[in-house]
Amino acid sequence: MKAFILAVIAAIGLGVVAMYALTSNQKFAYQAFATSGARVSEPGTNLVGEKWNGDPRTNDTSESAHGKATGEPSHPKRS
Amino acid sequence: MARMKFLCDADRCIECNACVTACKNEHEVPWGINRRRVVTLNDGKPGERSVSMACMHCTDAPCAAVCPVNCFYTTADAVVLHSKDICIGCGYCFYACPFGAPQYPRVGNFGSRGKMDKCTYCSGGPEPDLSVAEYEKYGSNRLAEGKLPLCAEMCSTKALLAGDGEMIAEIYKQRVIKRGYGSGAWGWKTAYRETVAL
Amino acid sequence: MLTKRKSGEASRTKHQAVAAGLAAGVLDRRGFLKKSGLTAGALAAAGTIQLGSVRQARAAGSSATSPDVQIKKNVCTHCSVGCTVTAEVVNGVWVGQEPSYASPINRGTHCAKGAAIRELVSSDRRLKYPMKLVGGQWQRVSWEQAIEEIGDKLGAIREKNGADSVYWLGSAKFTNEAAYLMRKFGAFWGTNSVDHQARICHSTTVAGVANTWGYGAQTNSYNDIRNAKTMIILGGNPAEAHPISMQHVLSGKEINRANMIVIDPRFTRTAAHATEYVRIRSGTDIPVVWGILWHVFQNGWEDKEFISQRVYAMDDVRKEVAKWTPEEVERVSGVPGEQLRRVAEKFAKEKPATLIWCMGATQHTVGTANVRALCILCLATGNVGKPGTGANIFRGHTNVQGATDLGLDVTSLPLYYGLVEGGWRHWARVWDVPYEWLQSRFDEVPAAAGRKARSRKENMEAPGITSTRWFDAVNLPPEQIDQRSPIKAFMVFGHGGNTVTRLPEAIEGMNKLELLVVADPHPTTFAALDARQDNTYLLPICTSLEMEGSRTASNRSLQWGEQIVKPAFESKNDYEVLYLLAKKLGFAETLFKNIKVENNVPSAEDLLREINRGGWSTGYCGQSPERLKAHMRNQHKFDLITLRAPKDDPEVGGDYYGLPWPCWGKPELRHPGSAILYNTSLHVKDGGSTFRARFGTERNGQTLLAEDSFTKDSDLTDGYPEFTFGVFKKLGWDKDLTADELATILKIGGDKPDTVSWATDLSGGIQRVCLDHGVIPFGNGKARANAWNLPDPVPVHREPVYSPRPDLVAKYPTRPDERQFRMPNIGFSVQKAAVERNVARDFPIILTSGRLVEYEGGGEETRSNPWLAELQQDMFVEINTGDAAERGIKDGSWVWVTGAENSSKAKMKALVTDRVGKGVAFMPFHFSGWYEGKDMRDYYPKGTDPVVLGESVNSVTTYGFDPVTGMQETKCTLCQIKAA
Amino acid sequence: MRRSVTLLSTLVVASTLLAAPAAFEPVQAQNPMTQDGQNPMGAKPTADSVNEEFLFKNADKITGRISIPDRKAANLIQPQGREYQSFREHYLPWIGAAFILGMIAALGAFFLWRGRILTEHSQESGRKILRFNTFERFTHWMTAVCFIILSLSGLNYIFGKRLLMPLIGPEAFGALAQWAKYSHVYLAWPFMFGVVMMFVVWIKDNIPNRLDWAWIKAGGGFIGKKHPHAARFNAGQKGVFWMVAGFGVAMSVTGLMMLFPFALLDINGMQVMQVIHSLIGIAFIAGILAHIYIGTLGMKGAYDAMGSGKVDLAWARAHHDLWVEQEQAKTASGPQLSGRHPAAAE
Repeated sequence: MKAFILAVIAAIGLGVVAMYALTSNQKFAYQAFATSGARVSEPGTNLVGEKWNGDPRTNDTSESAHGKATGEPSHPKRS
Repeated sequence: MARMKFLCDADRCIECNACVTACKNEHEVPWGINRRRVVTLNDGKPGERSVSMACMHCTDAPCAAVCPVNCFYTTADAVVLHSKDICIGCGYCFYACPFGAPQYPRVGNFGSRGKMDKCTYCSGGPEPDLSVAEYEKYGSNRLAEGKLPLCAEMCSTKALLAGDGEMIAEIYKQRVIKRGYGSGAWGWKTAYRETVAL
Repeated sequence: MLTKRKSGEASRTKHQAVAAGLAAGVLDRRGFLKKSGLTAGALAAAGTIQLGSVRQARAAGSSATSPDVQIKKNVCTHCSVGCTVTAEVVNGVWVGQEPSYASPINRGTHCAKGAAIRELVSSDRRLKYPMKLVGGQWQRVSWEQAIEEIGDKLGAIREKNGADSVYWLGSAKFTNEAAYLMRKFGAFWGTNSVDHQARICHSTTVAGVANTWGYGAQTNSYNDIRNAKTMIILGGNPAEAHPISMQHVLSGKEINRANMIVIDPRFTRTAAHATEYVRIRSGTDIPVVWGILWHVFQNGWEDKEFISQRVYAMDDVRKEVAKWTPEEVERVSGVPGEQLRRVAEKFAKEKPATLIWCMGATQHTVGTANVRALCILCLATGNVGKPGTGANIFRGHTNVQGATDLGLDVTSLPLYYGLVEGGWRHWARVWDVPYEWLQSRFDEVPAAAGRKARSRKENMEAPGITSTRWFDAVNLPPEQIDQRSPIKAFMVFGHGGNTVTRLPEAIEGMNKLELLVVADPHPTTFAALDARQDNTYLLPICTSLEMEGSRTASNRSLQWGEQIVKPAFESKNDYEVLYLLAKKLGFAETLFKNIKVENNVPSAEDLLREINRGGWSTGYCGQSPERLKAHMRNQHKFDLITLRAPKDDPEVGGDYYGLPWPCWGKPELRHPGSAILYNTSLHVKDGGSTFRARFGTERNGQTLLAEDSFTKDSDLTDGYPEFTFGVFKKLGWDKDLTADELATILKIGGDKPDTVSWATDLSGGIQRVCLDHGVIPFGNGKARANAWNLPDPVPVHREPVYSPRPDLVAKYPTRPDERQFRMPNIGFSVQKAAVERNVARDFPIILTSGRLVEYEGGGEETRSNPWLAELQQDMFVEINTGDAAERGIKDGSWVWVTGAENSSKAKMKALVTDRVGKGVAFMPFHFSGWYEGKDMRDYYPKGTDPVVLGESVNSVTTYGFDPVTGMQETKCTLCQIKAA
Repeated sequence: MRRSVTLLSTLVVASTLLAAPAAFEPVQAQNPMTQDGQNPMGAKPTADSVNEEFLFKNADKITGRISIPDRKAANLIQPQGREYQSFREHYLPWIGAAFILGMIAALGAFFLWRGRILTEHSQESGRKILRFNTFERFTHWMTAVCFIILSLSGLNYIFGKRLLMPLIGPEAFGALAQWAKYSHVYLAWPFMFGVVMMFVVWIKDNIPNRLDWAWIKAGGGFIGKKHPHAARFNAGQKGVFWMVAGFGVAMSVTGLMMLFPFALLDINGMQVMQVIHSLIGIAFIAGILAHIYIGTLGMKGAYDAMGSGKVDLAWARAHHDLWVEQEQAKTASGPQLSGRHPAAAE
C-alpha cells in the first residue's frame, strides 16, 4: 500500500513541477507576436482581462502587472 | 430573420488593413489578438489578390461542433458567439476553424492559453447587451444598436460586405455583372456550404 | 458595405461616463475612471495629472446609451484625401469613432490609419511636456522656461548671424491657418527659408504644372475619376498612399469598365488591380511618356482642335518626341514598344482619360521635367478641363495642399504671390504693416566668393534654402552659402527628419547647429540620432484633431475641423506656440494685429478671415469660416460625382463641396468654387475657367492667348489677358465698379492705378465685375508646351545622378552644375564621379523607396500607434527572388544594405518577392530609430520612443536635386544588399 | 469540392499531409508572367486574378502573405477543418464507444463464461514469493494512477459534453473540464516518466521468445487443461508491456506535439496529431481495461503481485513455473522472504 501512496504523491509532485515549468514558459500574445523592432508597453487589457488569461473577472483593483507589459521602458543613456 | 455573412470582394480589397484597425479601435482589441487580418495571395505577381478574413460565422460551425465544453451558441441571425466563462482554452476550435479565427491571450503550451477570443460580428456575447461586462469580455455590440460590423462599414473600397447573406450576395453579383470579372466569394463554400453563382 | 442600417446620423450614444469629474483630454476611450478606486478629488487639473494614475483608469463599456455623447467632426490628419472623422466625445474624452457616411469623399470609410486615429490623441508615447537636452540627458522643463530660453537664444543668434541663420521648417500637418501664420511669422522674422513637406513631395509638380497652365494643383478630384474611361497611374501607389481614393478609382473602373493602366518600376498593390501593368526602369518617366506620345503623333491620335485652340508650341514637343522611337524607348526604359502603343491608343482614343501621378514622377532630379511631360501628354490628347480627365495629382499629407497654397515655400509668399515687390506690398497692405518695416527685417548680404552683395530688398526677394539641403547650409564652407551666415538655428515644426536624403550628413549638420527646436506631438528622429548634447528643445504640439482649423484636401476642397478633445497632456496648438514665440521675440502685436487672441490662443477663424482678405490670387477669398462650417453640417447634400449641392438649397445651394479653390470674390458673392479646373464648358460663376494667361500675351510672333475657346456665356469670345484696372478702363467695365471698390483700387494703385490687378485689388471689385461679365479674372491663355523660363523648356530625358546604366549617362547626362537656392548644385560632377568610380558595378541594385499603408510620413506618429505598429513591426527591403537567390538571402532574414555615398549601411529584414523586378529593391521610408544596425531606442526621452523602430531608408540615399525646386532623388539611387 | 472523407481515408489523408513537403513552389496565376521580373508583356492583373478553385488545385489549403508575426494567420482557408470536425463529431464518438463498451462487454462475457480463474489448492499455497519489489510497484502505480486520470480527462473531451454536461449543467461542467484539462496536461508528465521507467525496469523480461509462442498456441491456458510454461512474464503480459510501451510512446509524442501547438507542425499536422492521439488513446484504454480485468477480477491472486508485491507460491508455480524455478535455483536454501532485490537475470 505504501508504494501506492508513494506513487500518488510522486505523480502529484511531478504534476506540480510540470505546471510551474509550463506556465513559466508560457508567453503572452503581445510578447510572442512582437518582433525585435517593437517595444510594447501598453498591449491593452480589454477582452483578455487584467491578467491576460481571458478571464476579465479580477478580484483586485490594483495595478496589475499585465495592464502594463513586463519590462521597464528604457532609460535614456546617450553617449 | 437575416442570416449574417461576410463577403470580401477580393477584386476591390487593397489590403489597406482598415478592417483590422477598425476592429481594434471599436473593441480595444489588445496587441497579439488578431480578430481580423488580411491575407495576400499570389503576392507580388499579376493576379495577386488580398482577402480580409475573420470568423465567417459558418453554417454548422466546426468550432461549435468540436468544442469539448459546448461554449458556443448561434444567435437568431446566425452569428456564432461563445461564452468565455465556460471556455477552457483547449484550442480545439482553432484546429477546426477553416479560417483560423480563434485567438488566445497566451501562446506557448496547451496548458494555460486563456479564454478564446474571436470576431463576434460586433454583436457582443452572452452578457446583457451594451453592458460594461459585455464590453470588457466581448467588445461592443453594434448589432444591438442597429448597426453593422465596423470592419465592413469602414472598409476603404467597400470590398468587405457584411449583412444579410442574400443581400450581400446580390450586391456582389450585381458588381460582377457590371464589371465583368470577379474572383468569387472567398471561403463561402467552406463556411456556408454554398456560394454566389457568378 | 452596409445593407441593414437604421437612421443616418449616429443616434446611439454608446458610452456611459462612469465617474464625474473626469480629467479632460488625457484619457483614452477606456480611460475613464474605474468604478471603484480613484475618486474625482484625487484627480488634479489636466495639466499636472500623474500619468500612471490616469492610465490605469478603465472606462465603462458600451452600457446604456448615454445622453451626453457629443458628435464632433474633424478631418483625418494623415493623407490628403480628406476623410471626415466622426468622433464621439463623452465628458471631454474621445470614446469612439463612427463611419462618416455623410461625407461625399470617404462615404463612411477609412483606411488603416483613419480607422485607428482615435489613439493619436491619447497615445502614451506622445511627447507629454516640454523637454530640454542637458549634457546628453533629457530633462523636463516648463513651457515658460522653454519659450524664455528659446527666445533668448534666437535673439542672440539673430544679433550675431542675422535672420537668415534661423531656418523655420513648417509642416504639411498644419491647418491652413497655422501654415499661413507660420509663413507670416517667417516674414516678420525676416527670412524666406520657410519650407515644409511639399518640398520632398510635389514641389516639382507645383513648379512644372503651374508653368504649364497656371496653377500647380490637382485639376479634377477623386470623385471625378468615376467619370474616366481610361486612367494611367504613373509613379503612384494610391492603394497604399491614398486608399480611399481607390474607392473612386475602382468604382469608376467597374462602372465604366475603364482601362486602368499602372506604370511603375514595382508591381504595387495598385498594379494588382490594373487592367495593364507596365514595368519601367526607375528614372525613365520621360522616355516612357515621349514613347507614348510618339505613337499618338505617329497615328495622328492627338486632339488637333484642342492643341490649336489652347496649347502653345506643341511643335517643339513633336521634334523632341520624334527622337523617342519604340526601340530607343525600350533600350532606355526597358518597356516594349508594343505595350506603349496599346497604352497610347487607349489614352488618346478611349476618352475621357485621366493621368494620376505621385512621388514616382516627382522625386527625381528631373522631377519638374517629368511633370511637364505628363501635362503635355494630357494637353496633346485634349484630356484637360473636362469631367473624367485632367492631371489628378494625389498630394501627400493632410494639408500639404493648403500649406503649399499658404506660402510655406521658400520661393513664394502666401497664395503664390511671388517674392517680388508687388507681392510683398500686397501682403504688407493685408497685414497692415509698412512695407519698409518688413524690408528692414531682412539681412543685408555682403559680397562673397565673387558674388555681389545683396541689399535688404534684394535679399527679401531671393528664395530661401530648401528643406532638402538645410544641412548643406550648415556643413558647407560659409563662402559657398549665399547668405550672411550659415544656418545656426533650426526650428522644426511637425517634420520627421528621416524623410530627407543623406541622413549621415544631416547628423553632421545637427552637430554643428547652435540651437535645435523640435515642435511635434512626438520627439521624431531628431531626438533619436546621437548627434547633440545640448541646446535642443522638444515642444509638445497637439495634433490637428485637438484644435480648430481648416485644411485643404488634394482636390482643393477646404474642410473645417472642430476641436474633438482638448490638447493632450501639456501640448499646445500651433497658434499658441507661434504666439508665445512672437511675444517673446517682440513682434506679437503686429503679427496678430487684427486677430483675436484669448489667453494666448489666437482665433483660427480670424486667421482664416485674414487669408480670405488677402487670398485673391488663388481664389482663397470666398471660403469664409461660416461657409465652411455650413458645408460640414450639410455634407450629405453634395453629389457623389460632381461634388455639387442642389441649386435651391438655402445653406449651401449650388456650392461644390469644400468650395475648391479658386473660389472668387468675397464670401458674400457665394461663388461655388471650381471642382474641375480649366473647364470651359461651364460659366465662371459655376466654376468654369480657362488656362491662365500668366506668361504674357505674345512670344516669337505667336499669340499666348487662347484662340476661339472661352468659358460658357463669356462676354469675351476669344483669348484675353489677365484683368487690371487699366484693362477695365479700356473695356469700359470700370463703370461697373461700386464707389468704394473704386476708392480702394485708387488707394492701392497710388500714382499708377492701372497696374492694380485682380490679384492685388483688396476690394474684390475687379473679380466681381469679371464674374458678372462671364470672364475669368486671370485671363484666357494657352497652356505652354514650351516653358522657356525653365532649365529644359521642352523636357528631355536625363539619367539619374546614380544611374545603373553608365553607358546612357554620356548621352543623357544630368544638368550641368550651377548655383540654386543659395548653394551650388554639383549633381553633374557627382554623376561623373559615380561613373568613373564604376559605382554601378559595386552597387548594382536600383533602390527606390515609397509608402506603406500602415504608416505615413516620417512614421513617428503612426509607429507610436500600437494598432498600426502591430501590422508592420520590422523595417524591410523588398528584393527580387533572383537577386536574393544569388546572395543567399532567405525571406525574413536580416540583410545589410549599403549605399553609394558616405559608406552608409543599414540593417533590416529581407522580403523576397517578384513585386520588384530583377536588379531593383524597394524600401518604405517611414522607419527610423535604428542607425547603422544600432537600436537607438535609448536616445528617446523616457517612454516617448515609438512602439516600432527601424532603419531609415534615407541613411543610404544619395545626392541629387531638381534644378527648379531642389527636390531630392529618393526614387532611384543605387545600393548593394548582402546577407547579415 | 472535397470528396467526402471516410475514417480510413482520414488517416491516409492525414499522413500524406504530414509528409507533404512544407514549401510549395509559389503558385502562379492561370497564365504565369512570361519573363519573370522584367517586362511582362501584356501582364493583365485584373484578368489574371487567382480564385479558389485554381488555388485548391495547387495546394490543399490557401495560404498567402501577411504582415503580422503570427505565421498561423497566413492560412486563409484550410478546409481540413471541416474534415477534422466530421472526424471528431461523427466518427470518434462511435469509435470510442465501440472500442470501450465493446471491451467491457467482451470482458463481461468472458467473466460470465470463464468466471474467476482460481488456483488449485496445493501444499505450497499460503507461502509467499516476492514478485515485484517496492520500486517496481511504485512505478507501476504512478503510471497507472496517472493513466486512469488521463484517460478519464481524455474521454471527457469526447464524451464529457454528451454525457456529463446535461447532468451537471454548463458552468459546473466548464469548471470540471478546466480541471480535467489541467490534470491531463500536468499528469501527462509523470505518466510519460512512468512509462519510461517501467520500460527500463522490465524490458529484459519482456523479450518475446518461443516460449511465448507456445503460450499463445495454448491460448494462455484456456485451450486444453495444461498450463503452458511461462517465465516471469507470459506472452499476454508481454503483450501488455509492449502495448503500454508502444502506445505510451505514441501518446507521448502526439501529446507533446499537442502540448506545444505549432512548435513543429502546421495546422494540418496538429489535426493529424489530434486524430492519432484520440484513436490510439481509445485503443490504449480498451487494452488497459483488459489488463485491469485480468489483474483484479479476472484471476484470483493476481492483484497481490502489484498490491503487496508478494504472491502465493502455488499461484506463482501455476502461472510462472519457470520463473519460480529460476528464483529458487538462485536462492539455494529455498525462498528467502527478505525484501532483497530479486536476482538480476543471468
